[in-house]
Amino acid sequence: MVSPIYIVAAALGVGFAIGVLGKLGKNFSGILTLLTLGFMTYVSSEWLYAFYFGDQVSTYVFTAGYKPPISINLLMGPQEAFMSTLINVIGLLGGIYLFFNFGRKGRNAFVVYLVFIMSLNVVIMTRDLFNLFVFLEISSIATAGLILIEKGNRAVGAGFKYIIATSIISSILLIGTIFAYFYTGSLNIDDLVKSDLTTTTGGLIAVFLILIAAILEMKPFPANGWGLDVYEGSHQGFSAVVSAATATASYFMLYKLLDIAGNSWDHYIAVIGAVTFIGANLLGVKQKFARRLLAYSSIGQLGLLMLILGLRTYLGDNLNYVVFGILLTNLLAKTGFFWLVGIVKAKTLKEWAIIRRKPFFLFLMGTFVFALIGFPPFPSFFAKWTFVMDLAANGGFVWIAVILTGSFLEAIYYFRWFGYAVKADDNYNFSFNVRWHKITPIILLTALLYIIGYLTAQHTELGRMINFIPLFFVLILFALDFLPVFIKNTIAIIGMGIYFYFIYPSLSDLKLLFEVIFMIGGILTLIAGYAYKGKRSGFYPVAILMYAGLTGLIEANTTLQFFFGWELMTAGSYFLIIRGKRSMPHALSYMLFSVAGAYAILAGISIANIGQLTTSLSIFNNIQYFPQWAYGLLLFGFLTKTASVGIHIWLPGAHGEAESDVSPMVSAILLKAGVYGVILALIGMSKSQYDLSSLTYILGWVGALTVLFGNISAVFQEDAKRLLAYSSIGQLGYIVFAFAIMTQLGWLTGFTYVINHFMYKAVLFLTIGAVVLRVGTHNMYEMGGLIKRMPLAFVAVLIGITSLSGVPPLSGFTGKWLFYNAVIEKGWYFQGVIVFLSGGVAFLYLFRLIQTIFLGQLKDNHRNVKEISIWFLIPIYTLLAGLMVFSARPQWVLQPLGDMIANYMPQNSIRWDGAYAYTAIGHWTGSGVMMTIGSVFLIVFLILKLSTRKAHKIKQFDIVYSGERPDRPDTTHVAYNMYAGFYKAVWPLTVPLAERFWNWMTELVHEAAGFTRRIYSGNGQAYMLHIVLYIIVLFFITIGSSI
Amino acid sequence: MEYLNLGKISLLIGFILIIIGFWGILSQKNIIKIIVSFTILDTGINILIVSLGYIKGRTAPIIDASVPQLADHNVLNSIVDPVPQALVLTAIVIGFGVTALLLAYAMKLFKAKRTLEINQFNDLKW
Amino acid sequence: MNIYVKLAYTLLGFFLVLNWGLLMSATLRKIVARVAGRHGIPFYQPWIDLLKNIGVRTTLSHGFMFYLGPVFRFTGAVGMFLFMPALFGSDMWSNFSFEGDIVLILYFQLFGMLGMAIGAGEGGHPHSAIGIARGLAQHAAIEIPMTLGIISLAIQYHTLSFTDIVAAQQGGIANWTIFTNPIAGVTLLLAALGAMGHSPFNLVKAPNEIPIGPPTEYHGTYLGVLMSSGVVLHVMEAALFMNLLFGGATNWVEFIIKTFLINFYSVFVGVVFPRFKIEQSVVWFFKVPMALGILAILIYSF
Amino acid sequence: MSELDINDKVKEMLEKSAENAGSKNSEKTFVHPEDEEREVIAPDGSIIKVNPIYDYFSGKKPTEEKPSNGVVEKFLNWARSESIWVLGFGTGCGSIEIPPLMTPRFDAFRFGIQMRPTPRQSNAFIISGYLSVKTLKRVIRSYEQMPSPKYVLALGSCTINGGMYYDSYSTINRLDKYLPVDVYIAGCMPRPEALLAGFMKLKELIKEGKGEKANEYARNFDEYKANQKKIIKDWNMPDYNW
Repeated sequence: MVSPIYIVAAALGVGFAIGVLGKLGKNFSGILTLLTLGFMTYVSSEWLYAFYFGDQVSTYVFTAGYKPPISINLLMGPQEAFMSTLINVIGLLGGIYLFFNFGRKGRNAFVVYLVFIMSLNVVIMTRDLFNLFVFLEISSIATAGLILIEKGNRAVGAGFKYIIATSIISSILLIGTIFAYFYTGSLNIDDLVKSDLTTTTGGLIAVFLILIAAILEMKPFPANGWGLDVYEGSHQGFSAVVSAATATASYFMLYKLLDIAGNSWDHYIAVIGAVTFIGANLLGVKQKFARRLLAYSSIGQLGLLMLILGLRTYLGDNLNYVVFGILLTNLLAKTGFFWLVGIVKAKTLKEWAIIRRKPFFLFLMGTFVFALIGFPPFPSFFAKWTFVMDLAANGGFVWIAVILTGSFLEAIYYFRWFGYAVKADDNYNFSFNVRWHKITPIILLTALLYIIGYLTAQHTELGRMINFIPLFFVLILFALDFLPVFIKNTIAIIGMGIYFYFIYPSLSDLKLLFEVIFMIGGILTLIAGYAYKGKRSGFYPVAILMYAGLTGLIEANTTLQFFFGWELMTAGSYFLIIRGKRSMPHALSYMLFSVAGAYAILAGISIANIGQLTTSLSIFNNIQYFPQWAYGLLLFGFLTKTASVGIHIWLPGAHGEAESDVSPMVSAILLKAGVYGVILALIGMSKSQYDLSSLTYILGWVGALTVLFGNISAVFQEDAKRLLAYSSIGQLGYIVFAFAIMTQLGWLTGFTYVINHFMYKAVLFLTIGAVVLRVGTHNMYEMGGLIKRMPLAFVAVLIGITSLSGVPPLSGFTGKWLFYNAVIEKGWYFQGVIVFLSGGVAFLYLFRLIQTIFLGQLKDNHRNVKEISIWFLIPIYTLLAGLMVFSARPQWVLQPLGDMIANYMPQNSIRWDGAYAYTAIGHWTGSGVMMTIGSVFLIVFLILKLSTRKAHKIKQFDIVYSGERPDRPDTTHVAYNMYAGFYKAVWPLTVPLAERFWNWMTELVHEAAGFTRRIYSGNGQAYMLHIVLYIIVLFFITIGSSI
Repeated sequence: MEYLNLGKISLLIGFILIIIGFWGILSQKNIIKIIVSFTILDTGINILIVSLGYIKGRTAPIIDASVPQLADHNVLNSIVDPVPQALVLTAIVIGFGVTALLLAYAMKLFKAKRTLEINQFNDLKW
Repeated sequence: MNIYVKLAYTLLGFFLVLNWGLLMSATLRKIVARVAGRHGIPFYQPWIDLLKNIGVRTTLSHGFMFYLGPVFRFTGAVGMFLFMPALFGSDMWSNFSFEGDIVLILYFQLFGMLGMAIGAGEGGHPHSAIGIARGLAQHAAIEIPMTLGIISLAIQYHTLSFTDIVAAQQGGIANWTIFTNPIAGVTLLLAALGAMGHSPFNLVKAPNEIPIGPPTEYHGTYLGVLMSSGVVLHVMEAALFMNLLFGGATNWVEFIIKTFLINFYSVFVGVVFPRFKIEQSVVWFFKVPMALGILAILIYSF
Repeated sequence: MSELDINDKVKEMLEKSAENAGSKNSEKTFVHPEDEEREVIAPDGSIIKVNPIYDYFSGKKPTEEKPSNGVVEKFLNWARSESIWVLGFGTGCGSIEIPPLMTPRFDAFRFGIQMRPTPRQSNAFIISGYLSVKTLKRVIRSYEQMPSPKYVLALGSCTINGGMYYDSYSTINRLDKYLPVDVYIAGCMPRPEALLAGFMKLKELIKEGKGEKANEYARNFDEYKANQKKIIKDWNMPDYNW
């Protein structure tokens, strides 16, 4: 074991040596510095290794041959080893990244950098208060020096503000230190902890001054203008180190010093952290510049760390795990991000569109964004999970709200930024170059993120249960992204097929049903992918990522697995959606609603988790505390995915603008994930000992209104895919409503709709998508008469809409018939009437779909379009075959389903007698009706065909037109604003209240951020004033009353 | 007036200087004046440190002829607390370093915009 | 009963209904003529028209769906007949009503409508599309009182089966739904006005405005098929309300009288009121019929 | 029709005016900008040439549609004669005489005469009085769109010899140069009673099996078409409107 004192010794020694040996040149100095940093890393990591894999115990290192309080001592414990390893690793990588930047400034820059890293190490390890002050000042001075490696006025201004602010903070620490010494006679932290400093007034003030200094070092909102400026103004390579290493050191300093005050300060720290976390992230929302945005985010993360520290009593033993996850993710991802900013020299967020010129950089950025927001498989995901679970278990609900709100605000700006990077117009004439010494550290960090994420999961028992195989498959597909689409598609399909084959035997009932929808549906929609040419870069990994998440949902046995799958699915679908041409804003709103929904689910699970002995999904069935809240939050979370009214505004754009084969994926398949969640929650509610009927009642109304507004909005769409998207909203409303009925019939209806919607919406979206590919427009009024060009597509749409509309004999009617029975049995008449009325409204948009696209007048420019691609026709007709079987023999599916539902809903209200179904009030036979109608239809058709066999085939303008001839197909085709009359009657129902509300909310957040951030006037003096006022205010809040 | 011994007077002076320093930092627009205010603050803190270590009637913790040598070489009862004295030396050094850095920054700032008004350096804001 | 005998009776019943429908349409048009002070068409005019249409020599085809339009329409009409028991208490005339209940009929009405809409759509005539757009919008509005009324009936009788509903109304006029559940009855009768498609709700065809709307392009045999399905539909729509509200029919005479009176009622209203615009028509259903329908359910849900 | 009845002088003038209309202006035939050939870009980027006059229409020539045999045809003819569906198209001043036909006073419904709003469902066409060249184009299109068998009733003197508009630059003088006419109802204007009489005459003709003018039109199609095109300058339709 190398004593940690050698970290200090080596750094100082080499620093002096460089000064002496300076003539040997800059590169020599640089390499020597890197070697020293490597040595420092080695020392600290050796200790870390010993702590975690050996049985090393914490060790004090004494200096000058005396014991404290006479001399200074350092402590090397597991935490110190961890922190200093982090600092040294970042220091080393930062040294590599900044090698030439330092070089340009001369060898002294290396010395300063070395001293900087060393001083942070000492801040971590020292147990002496004054020594802490000294090395804090050294690190400040070094920082101020290193800021100047960036050229320009901005860096100088930032440096000045920084040095004066930190000097004042250090002064306060010094005053506190001396008072502490005055009252206890020792400068050793351990002695101070043992002493009863807080019992005297003077001691209280001393503690206050020490802690306030430590808090101010954490850059609390709003007294942190100087910190922001440093992050923004200094060189990005160095900002990264400040953000990662200094922040780590500051956090640990606060952690150490907090012991002096005992637990009395926890609450204040938590509140300060919360204010900082939310405040910084709120202001970040309004930010347009990449560097400053990262600055806000860094400060937000510091706030989160303070929050965690303040809530340590809630966390108990898990504190280190949570801190580890959050800190590590932030450190790796934020550092990488800062360095990325340094490479991609784009100032505003919109200019970041240039990053996609090098797709690998986009991948890096995506990794960082998702890691920072806390998506799996990154460490922050597991940390956040544990954090929230522990908070809920100890009743910290307000804190959960705070954390999730702050994280949500963070998600807003990060995903907006990422959206710009992926989709904003790239018409900038500047580019960026990559040099190996800059990119290597970033790649290392990214790899570390993934590896540590995996290890973090393996660290806990729950995490070990997660199935990472699909995720590895995703990574493999990422690696194979250079292959042409045909091979990748085949690999993806085979992969999914094999996976399904192996997983099939282990599933039954509900899980099997949804797995079939997810996997078989996935394979079918992937087949359509063969229609694409070229590489289709980046499509397959993200598509499989979504399916990995979906199957993860099904396989989940524990709540963590479930949430893991949910988040993977969200991430994958986000990438799929953002691939669409004009998808940027829609993908953002999708993501934000998804994140909000996921947080609601997280909160719901955390409440459900209270007082449970197990972590399996069955806790949903037995929620013991606040069941209304738990189920309410869970349902809300799931309903964001099913796009219920009010939170549906993301769907039309997201589905409408997505690629042709992505729309069915995200509509027919992905939405079912939300349904699956709703079902799980409802199963739980049915088994709950509490009376939750008010919740299902509300859910029923939500479903009914969703149907109404979804369908009515669909009627007035001009964009075919948006029409289908609104139709999906309506259909999901049916499903939610049916499940909310909570009877056997209701659930049977719900499942019928699930199966139906999967099939016909996949058919419709695939067909319309394929048509769009052929005709090159989404606008229905630009199409028309395509039945002549693509009859097979027409037949598919015809069967699809007939089925969707619920006209007998196709399977849509199965759902309608069950619906009537279920509604009347339950007694939800008014909701039922709304739902049935909407069924009538559905006809309008369905007719519009088929009329304006396939019937009417063929447009001139579509005269030569071909039938839709065979690769689309295969899945379409496979699904149609399924639809027809389900229509002709509904009992094959419904009977087993009814038996399955009987497990959850005991009352047996449907009786099957062969093909005949009987309920208490009605009867019906799918096969009989199909046969009767079929034969009548056939007979009439043959007769008519026979009698008109000599018919003349005529063309599109051979119509009676009041004696005139039509001028153009465009002016003869009834399509645009087709339901103008109906609009005049129902316009009050089409007012987009939800959109207005969310726009208003967005405006509110932005205005609030825009107003608040004016405190950062840029004037250094104002920042000083903030610090002083902050101290004064905090003084009165914390100890003012006790003096 | 017997409370107003040397220790307390210097303590008071230290606080007054600290407050003057803060006042200067917050009110002066000129960067040089701010730096001067900072040194005043620094000085105040140093005086504070020393005065807290002061014990009436004892001498400086420098063991030379002026210190009465007691038995067993025990000088502890005749000198003031040595720790603050040691601290203040370090503090002065650090204060010196910071001041030097601040002045260097002042120079750079002046070169950048030919002015020393602190409110001119607000390129980074919001 | 043997399925072939059943089939034979069903065919016979359909033939009866078809002829009764033709006669009824002539009679009703004669009544309208008398209201206007005219003599009116001869009572056999519909048969002649039908014959003439079949005798038209030129047949045109806009495409495959153009054929299927009338086929859908006719199948829809036949289905309406098949799935509703023609006469109560008679095994022979109960048709195929064992295959489904009111819900089947409610949605099967749309079968013909949808097929007709698509067939007319392929004709490519703008007026067809306009007519259909109106028709669908109006249908969506009619759905409100219709559904409210039927749910009220379903609550009242605890069944959705025609046979059971009619059975419950046997034993005298006082047992008819229109008297036992007058509010739902009135609601359904108001919905019937829309469903029958006479003035003021005839904006789908609106002869002088959008030359008879959807069937603009249909001629000859197509038109013959459409006409026959139209008259059957008229009878069966009336039969639907007869079964729901007026105690059904136990013999053909009763059937004929009741369906005639129900049709007469809607024609009577039509003669008095001019045509609505689409937005007026839709909004009209949102007002009194909806209020009555809600009342009809409220009465039974408490 | 009886050409001999026509006054020589009138005949001369007619020829003169037809000559004027035919020779002088035929050189500069007017093509509406909407009807000029244009190019559109297909979704795949190729260019499609569109000829607005011919591309949208079937344009096939009409063929004779033979009556059925014997008794069936007689039966059908009886049905046709009892069910005359008139195209509601007011082509001239005489249209004002048609509405009274449907009123209580005359009530043509009694005779199975009904108005239909679309040519596809009509089998009788009343040319009500003078026929301007502009209207003629529409009349031809509507006539051709009616399914056969179809009948034309020409109302008033204007359809016979131009009547009081015999020298008008904008009206035609002899309808049967352009369309085969089944029944002329003379007068200026004929009263509804005359119209009813005309209908009765038409019924007789149909019953006798003489209502085959549609086939005559198909037989002499080229001749009719040449006449039509001669007088209609902005011919922007296919030769036959199905």
